[in-house]
Amino acid sequence: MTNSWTDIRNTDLVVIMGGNAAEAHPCGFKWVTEAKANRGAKLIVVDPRFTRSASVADFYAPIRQGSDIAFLLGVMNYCIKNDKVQWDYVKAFTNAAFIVKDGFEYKDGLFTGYDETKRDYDKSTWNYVIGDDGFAVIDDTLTNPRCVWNLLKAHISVYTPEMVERICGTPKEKFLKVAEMISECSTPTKTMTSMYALGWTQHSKGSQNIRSMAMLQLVLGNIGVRGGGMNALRGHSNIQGLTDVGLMSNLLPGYMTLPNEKEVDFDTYMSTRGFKPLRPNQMSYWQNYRKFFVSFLKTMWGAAATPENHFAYDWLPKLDVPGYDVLRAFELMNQGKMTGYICQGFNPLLAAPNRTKLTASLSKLKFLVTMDPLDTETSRFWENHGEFNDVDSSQIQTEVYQLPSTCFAEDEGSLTNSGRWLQWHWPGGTAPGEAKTDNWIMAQIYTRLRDLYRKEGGAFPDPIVNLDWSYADPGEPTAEELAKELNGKALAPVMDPTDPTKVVVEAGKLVPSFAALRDDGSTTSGCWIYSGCFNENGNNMARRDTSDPDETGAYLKWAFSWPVNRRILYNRASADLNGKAWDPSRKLIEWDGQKWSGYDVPDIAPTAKPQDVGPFIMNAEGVSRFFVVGMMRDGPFPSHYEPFESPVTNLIAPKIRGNPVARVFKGDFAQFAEPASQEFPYAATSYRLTEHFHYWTKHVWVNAVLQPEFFVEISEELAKEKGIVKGGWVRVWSKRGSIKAKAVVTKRIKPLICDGKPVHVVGIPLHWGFTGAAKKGFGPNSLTPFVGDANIETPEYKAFLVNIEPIAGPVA
Amino acid sequence: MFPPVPNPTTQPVPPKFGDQDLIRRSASTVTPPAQRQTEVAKLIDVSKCIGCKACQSACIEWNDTHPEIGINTGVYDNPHDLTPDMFTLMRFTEWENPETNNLEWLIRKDGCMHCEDPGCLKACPAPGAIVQYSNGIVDFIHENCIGCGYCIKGCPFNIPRISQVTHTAYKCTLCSDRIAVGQGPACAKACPTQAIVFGTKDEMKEHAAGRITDLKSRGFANAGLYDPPGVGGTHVMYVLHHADKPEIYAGLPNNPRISPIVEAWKGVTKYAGLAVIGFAAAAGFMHYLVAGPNRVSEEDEEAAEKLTGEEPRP
Amino acid sequence: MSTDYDVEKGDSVHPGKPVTVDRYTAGARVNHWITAISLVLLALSGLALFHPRLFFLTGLFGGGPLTRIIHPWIGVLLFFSFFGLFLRFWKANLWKREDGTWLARIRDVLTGHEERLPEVGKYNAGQKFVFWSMSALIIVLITTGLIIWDQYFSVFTTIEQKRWAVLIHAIAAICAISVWIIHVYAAIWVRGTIRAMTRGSVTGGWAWRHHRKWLRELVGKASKGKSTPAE
Amino acid sequence: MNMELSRRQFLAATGAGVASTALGAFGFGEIEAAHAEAIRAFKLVNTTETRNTCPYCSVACGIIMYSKGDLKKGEKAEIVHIEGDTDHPTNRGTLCPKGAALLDFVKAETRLKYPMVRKPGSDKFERISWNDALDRIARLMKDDRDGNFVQKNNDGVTVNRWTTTGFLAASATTNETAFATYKVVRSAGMLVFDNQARV
Repeated sequence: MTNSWTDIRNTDLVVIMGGNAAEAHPCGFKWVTEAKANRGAKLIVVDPRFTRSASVADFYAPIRQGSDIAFLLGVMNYCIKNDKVQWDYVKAFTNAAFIVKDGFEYKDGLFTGYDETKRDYDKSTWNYVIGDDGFAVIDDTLTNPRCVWNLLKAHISVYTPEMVERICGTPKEKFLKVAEMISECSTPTKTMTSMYALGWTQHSKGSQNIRSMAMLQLVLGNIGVRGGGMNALRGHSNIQGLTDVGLMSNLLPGYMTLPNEKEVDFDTYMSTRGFKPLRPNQMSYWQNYRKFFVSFLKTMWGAAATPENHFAYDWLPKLDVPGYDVLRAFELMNQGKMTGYICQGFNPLLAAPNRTKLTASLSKLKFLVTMDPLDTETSRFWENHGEFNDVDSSQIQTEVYQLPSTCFAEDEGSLTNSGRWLQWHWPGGTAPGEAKTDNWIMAQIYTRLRDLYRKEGGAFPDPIVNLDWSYADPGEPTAEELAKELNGKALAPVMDPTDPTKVVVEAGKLVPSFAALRDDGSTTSGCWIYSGCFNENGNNMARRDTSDPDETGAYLKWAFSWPVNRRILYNRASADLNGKAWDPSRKLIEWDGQKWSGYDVPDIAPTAKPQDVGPFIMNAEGVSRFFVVGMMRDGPFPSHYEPFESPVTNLIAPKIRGNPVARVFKGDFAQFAEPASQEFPYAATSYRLTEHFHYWTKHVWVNAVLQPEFFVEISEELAKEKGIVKGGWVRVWSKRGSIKAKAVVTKRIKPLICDGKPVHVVGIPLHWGFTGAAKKGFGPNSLTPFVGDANIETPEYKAFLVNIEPIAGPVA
Repeated sequence: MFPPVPNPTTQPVPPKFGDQDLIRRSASTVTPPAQRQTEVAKLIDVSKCIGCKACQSACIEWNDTHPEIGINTGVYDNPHDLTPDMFTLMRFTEWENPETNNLEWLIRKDGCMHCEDPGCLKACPAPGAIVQYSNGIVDFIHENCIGCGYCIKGCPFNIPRISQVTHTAYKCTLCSDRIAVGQGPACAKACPTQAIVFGTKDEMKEHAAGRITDLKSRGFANAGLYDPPGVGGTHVMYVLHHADKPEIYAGLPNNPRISPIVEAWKGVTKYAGLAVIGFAAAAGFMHYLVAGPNRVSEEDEEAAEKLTGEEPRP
Repeated sequence: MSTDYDVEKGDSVHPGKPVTVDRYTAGARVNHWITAISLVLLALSGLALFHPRLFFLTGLFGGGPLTRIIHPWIGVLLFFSFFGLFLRFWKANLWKREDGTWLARIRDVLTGHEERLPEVGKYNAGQKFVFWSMSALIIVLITTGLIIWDQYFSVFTTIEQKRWAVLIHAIAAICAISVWIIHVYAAIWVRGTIRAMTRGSVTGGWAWRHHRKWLRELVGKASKGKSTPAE
Repeated sequence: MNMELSRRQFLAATGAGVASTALGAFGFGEIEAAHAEAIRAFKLVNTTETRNTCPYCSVACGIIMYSKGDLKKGEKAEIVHIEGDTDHPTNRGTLCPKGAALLDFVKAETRLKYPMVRKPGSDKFERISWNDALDRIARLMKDDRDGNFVQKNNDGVTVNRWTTTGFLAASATTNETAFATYKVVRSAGMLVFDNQARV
């Protein structure tokens, strides 16, 4: 979230699309109802199903899953055509005026440089024209046909209301109503917020779904302001934190990236991370990368990380592929290329796609270790549970360790919520049986491994035996010790750069924030963006002061928000080019002639003159991007692609199937149903129900009572067609698997008319398995395709094809 | 935002109300308290409800009930009905508004309405099994309940349920134990969107008025408050977007009142009945005084003997 | 001879001083008293749940819950035991011509001027009224009773039906109790009656006075029994 | 906020209700007795409060756990009730149907209590001591790492990677646990490393 949950109260229009906040985040959704009640805010819900969010919406429009980009670019097209643009914002705070290199173009659904065999682009033409001064060339008049704005206009002109109706199945008048309501927020005094979740991410073009809305928000001038922003409603309590701390194959903490094997040494690595500003005066904050990187290495290997060995740069593993995400992991297992797998929490057997493949993969492991408070399906993948897990234990040679861990109630530490608040929690209960904290388990595994290497030596022991593990009790580091490591400390006195005689931080003291980090090895910080969470002022994550001047919803003294306790990212953009709030009634920070100040921690150097320095300080441009350089694999602009399994062919580019650069493993392609398949005619989607949380609450008696049994949802029309009765049993099958479920026949799902052809939607909730209190059931992952988003590999759970038929209930 | 329900105290505090505040007690007469307590009420704003069932969850946890795990019958309502272990229930209705042709998903939290004139209490034959406090709370006292099920027949809203285990009647207590220490009901505290709020009945009406204005501004011309006069008003009220047709909300009764049959049974029959019985007895007694016993005479005996062919006595 | 349908099994005359007439067999008496006792218990437990002022009566049954549990079971017992009586007595309780006249002269009945009444069989119209009204009321009571026996039968009827049932049950019970009072009073008022249900026999005089037609039939039967002397 | 005010008035009024009658006909003890019969005793009296946050979604609602026994005093603590923390700016004491049932998560039948091992080909879990389990796991890891660790790639570039054992991080562990985990996993050179961000 760029903003916070409590900030949603400041909005005028909430658009819930690609999510279902009322069901998945009810207590955050409270702030939507507050905005409605107190500001007369409106709520729009766009979803294939009439969800619980829709039940309290002012306007609901149906959409076919997997066609969000067409819808959003359609809205953007509507805004631009009707001059519903916050011009001052667009001109000053975006790269609309930047001139794009000649050669770049978009044709037949592809951008310049596509290589079909590699399923990848040569992105060399996706760039700005760089002038002699080394800065990007811009045209403030936006007249140059090669400026981003004009390219964008041309790119989205195809998404007319008629085209949107044909692709999305959203009736034209409903689409226009939504577009009109949204376009009203282009005035500086009206703000829209976007609340989305896995409904946008779990597609083969998930990242571009989100970019589309982000771009629309820029057109409307809604990024960085109160009641605006792009608000990703993260699914799990600390998935934000685990990502911040970099627990992904290609990440270092704080969104730094792991070297790949082309970055043969420290300097090569840093050379691609210089982030020289693309416009004069811009902060381009990533210029400090080296400080954060070195401080991280010092945290890892302490004294062993020296300038001589480039702070142990070589001890970091180097990637040979973009990433070893969970999908690749199971692919490797399946190829027999993996020996062991350790699951700390998580329940991949139900969470990852194509369950048949998952079981086969796990069965090829030598060993599997699970750590969990609950009895997960993954830890019992080898156990036969009839049709719910039909395996032959004797044929599975995997050695499995099921380790009992404590749960939240027995554990101490901080979680980072969707609004980037790090909140500390305290243990209140005694753990059951011999359950142990994750810290204890990890420490026990590490110390044993380290001691084995000390004793026996072995393959390159250095990074293991030299890891800084100086905790009071090496067998179980405390949460406080680790929190201080994340924050970072000074190993030597840290001097003021402007006055080398002035000590900023005494040696041995915790650093106040990442501003004090240095690249000479004199500081540590496990995760630079968390720096400030636990400094000499104490544990800022444990703060509980609820004061909120003028009820802005900032709560600056409650817990700690990264970075540096900032509550709304890009908040400098809440003020105009002269530093005055776009909307005086929603002032956030303002420029008083000397400095920035207000209700939030300014997201800009406090003394940076508003006319000189752009608000998007993390970008080399200093402004936000309609046209993105480099980062996106599937294009600098979003464009509509169908899901890999789609009930219709791509109307914009009939030859293109799925996302042209999404990674598909050999063999998996054969497992996709044809577009507009006769064999699998129905468009399925998976989702959560409000009564349950993922695969946890089926273990919870009360929630099992509230939603006891696995079901699928279909329209009355489809039920009639297929002779399916409400509450009767059905079989649903895809090209990859088959499941049995009860049928919920509802008016809340209606067939969509896409390009004249009716598309039936089959909804499949995901909460059931074969352990726990609830009735045994299946999950959508028995059906879903093994393909992910082109940029971050989020599996395509929200749009795939199935068939359905009524069946007699299972015996017993 | 409406002031949230405060956190519970862990200190012992004297209850804010108790038996001294009873205004009604089943099958018995009470001397009403000198001063009636401020009437409390729970307001359920159906237009704000997202049907998340947090109220059901909180209710189960607070009241330590243990409903059984059922099955899916093709709808979202679970459990399928109120039970002795489920005092409140989300009832889902998919309603196509004929005026707008829009689908409206009406979700109503069902449960005890805490009527000002409680039919359950009126029907109850067991002294003190059902009580009404001066703050409006209608509560079941299980020690006094005999499990006859008369409350079920008395209730205009079909709320009480008899446990097949304890054979006593159960329903929402409005969390009397929480309110007694200055808390709000568990459901009201939990409700994510504050579709359930709790306070004095006047506060609730005031709050409802604001909500109704907002709803009217959003095109719900018939938005209104459900506080049925037929039962003297209730201490659980609804804000409905279509107050003109409460029945579309999973059969919420339009102008509910205690069934005239129950009124007759617990009214005239009760008194007339005893009168009749008394009269019968009295009549017999009077007759005896007037007519005296009907004795068999000697002549009768002789006649009988003669008939049976015996010689008459000399 | 077709006029003896008034005579029930076991009725017979024993000449002597005084004449005794067997009126009720042991079986009939046991059956009657079972019915009588259950009726009384039902009345007490029923009234306890009917009117708050009488709730204290639940004490007799070990408290409210037990009263609630016992009452319907006694009801079932009563039903079957009364059914037994019905089978024994229904024939003799069929309506006759003289019953009309008897009823028309109810004033003489009440004032004890039986000489002005027609001769009646084993049961007079009053007793027949008690018999038939009880039969009807017990049918009503058992049916409505089952409907409101929630522990076992709640699922079979709607609440509205239960409401009617409970009201009708109450009214029927009141009638039954009233009829029962009449029954008992009559037995007390008409001396020499109670021994019919205790010892099983009445005196000839009692039969002559109150059920002369029945007596004649019995005698007739008896004489038919012995060889008639030639005249 | 005037609502707030009238709310306090209401609480005061109800308080007064008791007072006025309490001082009247009844003695206070009697009230207590009567009350005990009528209204359920407040079940949180004399329990210990602990602040925590809901472990489910990322709204991170504040919760209060009520326990018999106090961990801070080194006692054994049994959690008896959990409800929303009204002081929390985001949830203001409210909870969703999952959060409101957290107690049943803490006390779930299927909470794991002991380390278990499932031997190759076996159809059941067996108890195992922590020591044996951890020693064995460390051994399995080391043997695999020693066997498959890649120090240099074909071009002779130092890559120091280990891709034959993978680690799947959770979604609800603390940031502190996350960092401890990060250190262990990365120092071993593991690359097959992911979390639940995507599902």
